[in-house]
Amino acid sequence: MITLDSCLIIGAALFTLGFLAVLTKRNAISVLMGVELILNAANINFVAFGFFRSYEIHGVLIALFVIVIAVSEAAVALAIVLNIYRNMRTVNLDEVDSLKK
Amino acid sequence: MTLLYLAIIIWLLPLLTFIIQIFFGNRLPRKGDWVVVGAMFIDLALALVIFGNVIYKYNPDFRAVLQFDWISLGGQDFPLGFVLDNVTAVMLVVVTLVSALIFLYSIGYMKGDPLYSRYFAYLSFFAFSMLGVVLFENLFGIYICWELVGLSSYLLIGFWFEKDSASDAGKKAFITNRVGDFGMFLGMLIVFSALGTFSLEGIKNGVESGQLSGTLLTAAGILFFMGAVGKSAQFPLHVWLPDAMEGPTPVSALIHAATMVAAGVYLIVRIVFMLTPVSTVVIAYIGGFTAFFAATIALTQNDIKRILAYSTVSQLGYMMLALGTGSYAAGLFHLMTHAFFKALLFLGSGSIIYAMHHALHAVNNDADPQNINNMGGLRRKMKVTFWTYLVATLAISGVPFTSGFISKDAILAGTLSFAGRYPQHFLLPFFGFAAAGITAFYMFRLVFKTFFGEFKISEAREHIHESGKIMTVPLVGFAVFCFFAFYTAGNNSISLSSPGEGWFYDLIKPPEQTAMTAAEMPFSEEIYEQEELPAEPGASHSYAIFLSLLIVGAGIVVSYRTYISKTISAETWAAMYPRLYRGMYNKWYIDEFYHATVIKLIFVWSALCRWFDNVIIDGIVNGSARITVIFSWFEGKFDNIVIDGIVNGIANATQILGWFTRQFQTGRIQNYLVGFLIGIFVIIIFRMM
Amino acid sequence: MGFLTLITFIPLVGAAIITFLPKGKIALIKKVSVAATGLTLLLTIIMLLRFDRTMPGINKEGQFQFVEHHKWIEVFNIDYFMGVDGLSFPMILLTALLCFLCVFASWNIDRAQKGYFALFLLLETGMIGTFCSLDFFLFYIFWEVMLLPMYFLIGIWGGPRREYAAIKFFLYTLFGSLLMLLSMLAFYFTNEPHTFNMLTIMQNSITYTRTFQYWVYIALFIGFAIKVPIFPFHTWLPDAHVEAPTPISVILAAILLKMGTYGLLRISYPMLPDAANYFAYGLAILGLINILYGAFAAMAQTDLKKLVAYSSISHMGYVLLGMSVFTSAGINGAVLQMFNHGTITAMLFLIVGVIYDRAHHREISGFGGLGSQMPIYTGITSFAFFASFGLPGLSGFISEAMVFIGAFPVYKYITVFAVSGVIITAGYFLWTLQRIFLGKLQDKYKTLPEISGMEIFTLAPLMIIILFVGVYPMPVLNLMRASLNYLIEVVHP
Amino acid sequence: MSGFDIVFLFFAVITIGSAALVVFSKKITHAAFALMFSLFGVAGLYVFLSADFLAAVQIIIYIGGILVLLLFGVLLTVKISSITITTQSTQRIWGAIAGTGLFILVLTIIIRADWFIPEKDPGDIYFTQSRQIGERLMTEYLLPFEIASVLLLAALIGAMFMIRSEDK
Repeated sequence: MITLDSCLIIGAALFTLGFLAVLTKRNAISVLMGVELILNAANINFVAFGFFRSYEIHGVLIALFVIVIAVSEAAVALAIVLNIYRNMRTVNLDEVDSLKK
Repeated sequence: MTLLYLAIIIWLLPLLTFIIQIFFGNRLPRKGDWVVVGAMFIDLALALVIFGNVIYKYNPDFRAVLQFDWISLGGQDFPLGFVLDNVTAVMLVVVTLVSALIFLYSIGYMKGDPLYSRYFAYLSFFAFSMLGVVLFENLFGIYICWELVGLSSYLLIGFWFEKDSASDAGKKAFITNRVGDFGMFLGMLIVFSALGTFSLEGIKNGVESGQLSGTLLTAAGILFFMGAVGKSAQFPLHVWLPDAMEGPTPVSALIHAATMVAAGVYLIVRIVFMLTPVSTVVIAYIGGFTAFFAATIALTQNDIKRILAYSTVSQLGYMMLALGTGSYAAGLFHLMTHAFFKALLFLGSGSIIYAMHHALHAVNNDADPQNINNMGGLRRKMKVTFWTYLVATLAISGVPFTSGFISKDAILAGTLSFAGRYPQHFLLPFFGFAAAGITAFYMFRLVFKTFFGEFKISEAREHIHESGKIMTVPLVGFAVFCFFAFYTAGNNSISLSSPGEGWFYDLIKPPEQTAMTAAEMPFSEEIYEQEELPAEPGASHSYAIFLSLLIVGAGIVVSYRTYISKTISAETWAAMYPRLYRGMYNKWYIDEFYHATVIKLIFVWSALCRWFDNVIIDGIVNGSARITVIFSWFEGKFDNIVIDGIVNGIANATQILGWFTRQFQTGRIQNYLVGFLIGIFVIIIFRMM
Repeated sequence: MGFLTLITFIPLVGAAIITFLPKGKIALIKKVSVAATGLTLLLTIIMLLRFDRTMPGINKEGQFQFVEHHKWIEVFNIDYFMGVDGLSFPMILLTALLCFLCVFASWNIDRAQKGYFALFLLLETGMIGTFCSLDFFLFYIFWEVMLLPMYFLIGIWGGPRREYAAIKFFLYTLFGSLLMLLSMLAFYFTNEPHTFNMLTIMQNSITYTRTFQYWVYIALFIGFAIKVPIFPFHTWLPDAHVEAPTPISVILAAILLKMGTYGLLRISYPMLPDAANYFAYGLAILGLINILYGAFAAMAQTDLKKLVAYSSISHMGYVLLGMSVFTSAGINGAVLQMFNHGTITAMLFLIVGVIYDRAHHREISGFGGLGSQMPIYTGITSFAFFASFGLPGLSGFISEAMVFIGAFPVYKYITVFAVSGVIITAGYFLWTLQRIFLGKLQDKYKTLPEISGMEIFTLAPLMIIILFVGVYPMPVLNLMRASLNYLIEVVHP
Repeated sequence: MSGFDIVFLFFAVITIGSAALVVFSKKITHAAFALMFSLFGVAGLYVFLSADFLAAVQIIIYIGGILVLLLFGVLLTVKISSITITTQSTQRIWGAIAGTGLFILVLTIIIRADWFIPEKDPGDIYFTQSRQIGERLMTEYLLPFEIASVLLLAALIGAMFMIRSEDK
């Protein structure tokens, strides 16, 4: 049961769900949650490949760095969201469309 | 060899004083004149040591050469070299002696001038470059110093640069000299391209071996002579020398009478081995003509220095005449004697001008202190000046027992024997003798008008004084050298009239005239005989003495009768031949001729060049720019109507399309992401199919 | 990092530092400029001490010195390839020295100093880089780098007609660059494998057809002729010189003009030897025209700076004449004349700047009698004028004489006419000297201050060089003669 | 199906189910808690993949750090007036299509690909991971490690800079 394929499928499902969240959520924070999901999906893949394909622990290490990046990403992104909120009194992304103009 | 090193020290000492003077002159006590004069006397002493050695050796073939590398290009090399032979030794003494005495004289003459120290700096520089001309064994080296001599002449002529006439004269001198140097440089180019060397020794070998011959050799000789024509103020480049009298009088004496102008003669002496028959004849004719021509001008001039200037030109013509007719030693000999008596004449004039200037200044009379018509009766006031002046006048006129007599006589004898062998050149002795007579006449005219009779500006008479010791001592010094005995002393005898047995002729031997013997004399083949050509005054000598004495005596007598006893009226003669008189007085309009032709042409041509640049070339450049502008205007019209029509149509279409596509631009990243994904799917599906 | 990279890019670093300095700190900006140019000069002098005078260079990589050869853009076979030989090194020396002096001559620039010095240093990088590069592409880049700062330096800090002059300069030289670019590409595609390496292009020179050589030579020649400038492409020069600020005129005349002849010797000659021989006679005639035309036009000028500019045209004619004959004396004389003209004309322009700073005009006829007011300045000016018209004992004479000596056996009549140019040159310089310094002093100039210590400081090194080379030119000739003699072997065997 | 498998399946279900809740729940607080479970599930999966250290890190950083951060974000940005903190969805249809398509695509790739799996000798890798990770971080991965630290620092400063109050 614990095979590479099953791990990859779990990762794929997680990725798709994360992507869906990014695509469909209006709230910026929900989008961020989606991004976290995507990153976790990637991590699962790293660790799974590392586990099944070699004796080494490179996968684990890379996953660690991904976590680090996720942390900084979350911090910066939240700061941005707070800034947006302060300027526009909203965190709904469809109201934040200054790119259009 | 030691002597040669000594000579190089002589050469470099003035350079050292020049550097000291130009940088520290004003800070030294007495503005540093003692440095320069002292150094020059040391030079004189050293030169005398060399000369004594040469006399002691008494060897006509004495020659020491020092060669050293200067420029080396790997293939072509340009070494330089110094030479010390009898000619050099004599020239060294002449130059240093004249220089030393004139430097000394300058202390008095230039006293109180605001640029006193710079004057001595220039004098040192002149001495340095002149000695360089004498010492270099190499045409390139000679050329360098040749031009530097011209530079110092330029600087000293224009010394009182606030006077426009002085700065004009300086410029004229330099540029006229440059014209001559142009010829000389071309001569050097010919020689170098044929022989690959500038060394006189090398050229001599080359000419002897026939590597350079024929027309090219003749051309080279004439071109070198062109350089000499410029420097020695021969016709037609003589115009600068009379103007050069704008410089201080000691400068005129030193540079424009005694030494620098003689450099041309010296150059011809140095390259005499490469003269072909044609070039010697050219030299002889130009020299002879100049001697005669300048003398005629001197006849009518009133400026004391200008008379002397034309007389210098005339005497230099003699020297050239001598060289051209093969009297090699006589030419050089006359150079030496002339240096002394002409320097003396100038210094005497300087003394007169100095006295006149102060006298006129004292009574606030602005008459020209140099005009001989304003003078007269000075012999009582200025005894030393008068007697020394008289000695010099006798010498230049060629009165027996003076140095001028023996040297001029040798030249005239040479021309006579030359004409004896080539009767078609009868004009040469004619020029020589005629010039001798005229010279005697105008020199005595000068003396009579200045020293005899009554002083013309009576109120200033009381203020005329003899010059100070520092000026009269050099006069006496030079006067001593106007006596024949210095020159004719031989190994064990002193000849009264002929220099032929003196040390000079013993030591200074003409070279075997290789070019003359190697080439054909093109225009007189039947008369030309090889062994006769080294023409020295021989049988015609006594004949020449007689004739010249006659002519000179006549000149003096006529002069006496015109200006003292007044039995001949100069004015009547002038009125009888007005054209002749005006021609002489206006120097035969040579200057005017140059102004109207050469100089005018250059200015017109340069204005034309400028016009061409500004109008034609810039016109093309700017015109092409303008055409572009006009073209672009038309293009603009075309654009507005035709192209813009199309463009606007396209723009409208684009606008509609843009409105359509803008609907997809929501500004929401999420929409974009969806679009992006769908795009990916489409691509993948396409790839799969 | 090698010497060449250092001397090329130290000025650039200086320029970068200056751009980060605040605008007001003018003293600091000047200090940085002095440091950058001074360091470059110092390194160049160290190079001079280590320079091997026997290595010819020209078309053999092993014979170049201080070589740096790295791959740069491999796809197009472009290398970062620098090296010097006897042809380029004297020019680098000259550039480093003059840039150093010109920083001091720029002391009185009164507006936008920051931009001025930054551009000036950028210009130096361009110039040194051009002389160092042995890769055609690199050469071209530096060539263009040089062009742009020049445009701004004339166009912003120039005189009243600066825009006109700057645009004229820019268009002329851009046109030249375009032709050069075309020729460069022609070489690139003719060689198999495609290469920009100059030495390879030279070594393959026998494989080019004659027609190819002639056409490329003409294209390159026009490009370089504009820089020299050769009649009739010369009219940008007087305008640019007159309008440019003094130090820029100096750089323009002393170094940029040399780029043209340097380009001919470095690129056209060894790459296209057949064409070089074929067109040599024409080059000699153009040289003669330059000499006489420049001299005559100079005589007619009323603006002192324009006169000096035309004298440059005339003097570059000697270089062309010397280059056109493939004799040792001729070509050595030509390159020596490049060096000497660099120093002499720099002096002349600095001198013009001195008087312009004081009197605020340059009309020759407006002066007179300055000799009694400014004796030191008069002495220095006379020195420079004498050097310029070829007085023996000063450097100009040596190179002119060598050019004539080299040219005479080959082109007799041309040389004879060229020598006569020396008379005209002496004429107009002496005339100018007379009109400015001699005669009576006008009252309005009675307060003109004497030349200052700083100005003498910029002139004195040049005077020493001119005098030294004039008396003993071997130290400079030693640098170049091995290369140039070998160049003759390559081009005219 | 062994006990291991059952536990594994359990964690997988928790992970994916909670993730689905994150996506589909209306209330953002619910979504946040669902995310917590999902991340917890991932940590469990890590254990199965013998990445025990990583599992611990996952729980500490993600659940203890990031999630708390997100919750703070939620609380700071909601309007006080709206008590029900909702999170609505947009473009559901397109999103659904795209999502499904993506999933199918990835799934196809996973299944179609022939993953090479070498013979495995599960000897020493299970119990010495922490030590190995420490050693690797100080040797082989030193540079990325340092870069990561710089990145963290930069993110920290950047975040603080961005949210600082403009008034002061």
